[in-house]
Amino acid sequence: MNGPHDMGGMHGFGPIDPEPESQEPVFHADWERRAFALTLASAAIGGWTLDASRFARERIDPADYLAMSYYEKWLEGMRTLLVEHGVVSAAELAAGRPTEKANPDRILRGDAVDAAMARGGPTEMAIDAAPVFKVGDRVRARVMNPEGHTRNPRYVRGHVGTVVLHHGGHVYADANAVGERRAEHLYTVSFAARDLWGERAGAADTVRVDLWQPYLEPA
Amino acid sequence: MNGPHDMGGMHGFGPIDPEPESQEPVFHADWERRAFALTLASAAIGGWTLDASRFARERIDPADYLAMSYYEKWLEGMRTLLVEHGVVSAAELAAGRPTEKANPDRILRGDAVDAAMARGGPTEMAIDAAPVFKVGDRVRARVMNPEGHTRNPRYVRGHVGTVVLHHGGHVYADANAVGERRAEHLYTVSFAARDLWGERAGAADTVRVDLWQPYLEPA
Amino acid sequence: MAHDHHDHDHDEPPSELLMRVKSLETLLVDKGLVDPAALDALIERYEHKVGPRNGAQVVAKAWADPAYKERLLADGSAAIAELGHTGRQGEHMVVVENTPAVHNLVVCTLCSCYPWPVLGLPPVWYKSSPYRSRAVIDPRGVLAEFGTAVPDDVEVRVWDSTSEMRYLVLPERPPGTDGWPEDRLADLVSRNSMIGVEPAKAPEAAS
Amino acid sequence: MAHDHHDHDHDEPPSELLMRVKSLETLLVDKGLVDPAALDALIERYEHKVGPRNGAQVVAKAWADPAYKERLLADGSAAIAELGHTGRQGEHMVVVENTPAVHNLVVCTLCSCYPWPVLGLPPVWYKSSPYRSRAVIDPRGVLAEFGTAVPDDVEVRVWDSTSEMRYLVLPERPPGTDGWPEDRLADLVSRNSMIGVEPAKAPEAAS
Repeated sequence: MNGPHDMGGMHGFGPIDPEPESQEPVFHADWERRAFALTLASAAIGGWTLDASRFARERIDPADYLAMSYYEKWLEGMRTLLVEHGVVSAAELAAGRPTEKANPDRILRGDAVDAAMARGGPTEMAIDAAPVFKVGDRVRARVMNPEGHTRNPRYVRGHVGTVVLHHGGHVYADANAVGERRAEHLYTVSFAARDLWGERAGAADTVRVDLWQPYLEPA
Repeated sequence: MNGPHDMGGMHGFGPIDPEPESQEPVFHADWERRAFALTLASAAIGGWTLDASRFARERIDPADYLAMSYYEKWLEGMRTLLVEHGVVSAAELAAGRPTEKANPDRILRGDAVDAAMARGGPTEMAIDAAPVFKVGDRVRARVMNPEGHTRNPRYVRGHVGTVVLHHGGHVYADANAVGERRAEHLYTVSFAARDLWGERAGAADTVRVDLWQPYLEPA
Repeated sequence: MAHDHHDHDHDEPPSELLMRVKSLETLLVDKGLVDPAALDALIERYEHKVGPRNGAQVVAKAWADPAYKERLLADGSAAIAELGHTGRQGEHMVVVENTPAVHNLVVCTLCSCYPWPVLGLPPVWYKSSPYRSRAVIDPRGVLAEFGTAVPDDVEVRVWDSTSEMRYLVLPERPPGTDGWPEDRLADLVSRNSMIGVEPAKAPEAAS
Repeated sequence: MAHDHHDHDHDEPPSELLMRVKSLETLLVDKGLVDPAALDALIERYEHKVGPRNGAQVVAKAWADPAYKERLLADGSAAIAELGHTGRQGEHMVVVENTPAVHNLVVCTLCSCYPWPVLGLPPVWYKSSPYRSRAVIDPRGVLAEFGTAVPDDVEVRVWDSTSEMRYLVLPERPPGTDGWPEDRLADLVSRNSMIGVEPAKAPEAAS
């Protein structure tokens, strides 16, 4: 979707104003710790994919999205997913109390956390179809504006770049967001900054973007 | 600037949910009446152009821009302009009281309102240079991402359309926003909806956008 | 955490906004920059004098008078000025005609440009993020929200008001209105039909 | 009306957020969906065990051991796994090398993807709208904010993490560090240098 999250190239957000690296804590408040851990633990129930989580956050009202801090977006996305997937009811969410116990197939136990996190969830996936593109090919990012989740950002659509890496088959984000786990060839495409942004960009500069094959057409 | 105001093609704002035409008042609260009238009256002092007003609103923090109602944006833009142009001081604005009387060259008097509004401010302007394009030409909207005011919306940049109207010379918005009143040829360009948005758009549909000559290149 | 960000339903108390506006008004009046009578005259003009009845008069005349319609489509500003509707936010008017082959729809994606002399000030929905964002990418979805269905083979032609040109839709004349006088025809011309989100009213629907 | 919308300085009182999170935590634990011990273990892991020291170890080893560097650039995931840094948000690692001709910078414009196993959780600025919006259109302006100037003829190469590939910058080895052991080299490798916003520290700047 063309949501507020697709912010590459936007102006007007002001300076970055980083905290000094040596002084920045991992979490800035206890609620951030809890929101972070709850998001990972509830995702482990297996009700939704990482792309579904992203899509839930992207659907936050745009004004709210831009006003919220990072873990607020996580919290809001989690609340959306819990109800949409029937894990908890809207009434339970409002009350903060269960009306009945759940009986999930699996939950993340404390003693399994380190192993589960160290294992992760690889997205590389066997794919039968041969790749359409190879390193060195000129490709155009397709002009597409799906209302669902996509990882083809607006700022590259319609622009031509060069394939610089081919990563093999990877779980395709657009389908994975709605629970369809299938592979598409994944490439890194290098765009000249001036092609993307015009003549004020650095002459030598490039932007590299990971794009699945359905996002691309021959240039 | 690529600000939150450039919202053509965005998803996620929800339904339009119009009030029935027969029931909608011109103003929904008294503060709206006052904000509207104050904006027009203070613009009449002559300190800034309409494009400068637009640019002041575009610079509102993006989260605030999306959360504010229309006349709130007007009010906020007016406050910015009054201070930036030295018409009032920041201290006066905060206090709501003048520290000294102004002596403006002109102000809008009550008995001059109807004539001034009926006269308006035409932007058509003589231009010596011959137009580069003519009706029927294929043109591409330039890939440009100025940080200043522009009326070349992101959703047409890089796309090819056909010139359907030539309006002659008109005050060029990008320059007018910073107080430079000069003419450029103005065209209306028709884009096929599918070229802009992809194959899900209506096959017969088009979007027509007014674009000044500096926004265009031959296609 | 579902804030409501509807443009006409902001969560800041209106009384605070009123105080902020009044504070600014007091400052500008006391400083000698603004004539309070001008504020009253501006509000009076745009709340009560200038509105979509002007545009309806233009449309009705174009329906009734082929020569006027020809002038209107050739030079909108001049033909509308014949009826006395001129000025701010309508200095450069283009009238676009709906036909069996083309349905016109007007938007301003970048702010909320609107032809004041013929339509008055824009409705809240015209200024809203949903309309500004969707009119260009999903015009048929927008039209459906207004109950308007346009056949697939009819061109939906969206006009994005990115310059000071202002667009007024000349809707199709409803059938069953042969011989009607202009003032009766004008009652069929809704504001929404001149933005392009609805057709003109059918004779039986007119008040 | 200048709200402050900094990501770490939201105007909603933190106590309200804490109550909202605690309410959700209570619900999920009481319903039998979440093991409270898992929450503690997750927080412990990412607050104290996994962080940019991991990445610094990788970089230092690459500086000190040419064969390792070769493996690292050829297959980032496998070479990093040799040091035990694997898993969530780092399943597919690509290490990109800064050279006199190329300066790499990593961003995720669409959310805030970041290589957790080697860098831990991302800093606030990396997740902020200013960084996400500007890194691709104005990378040199971003770098300048961090005090980093890159000559015009050096390619600034921005990596936008739009898939599950995760990018780690291998900064240039600072001069004056010949013969240093890996643990001493690692002290020169800041988190920011592995995102690409700063060079590695000079020897005299290391603690």
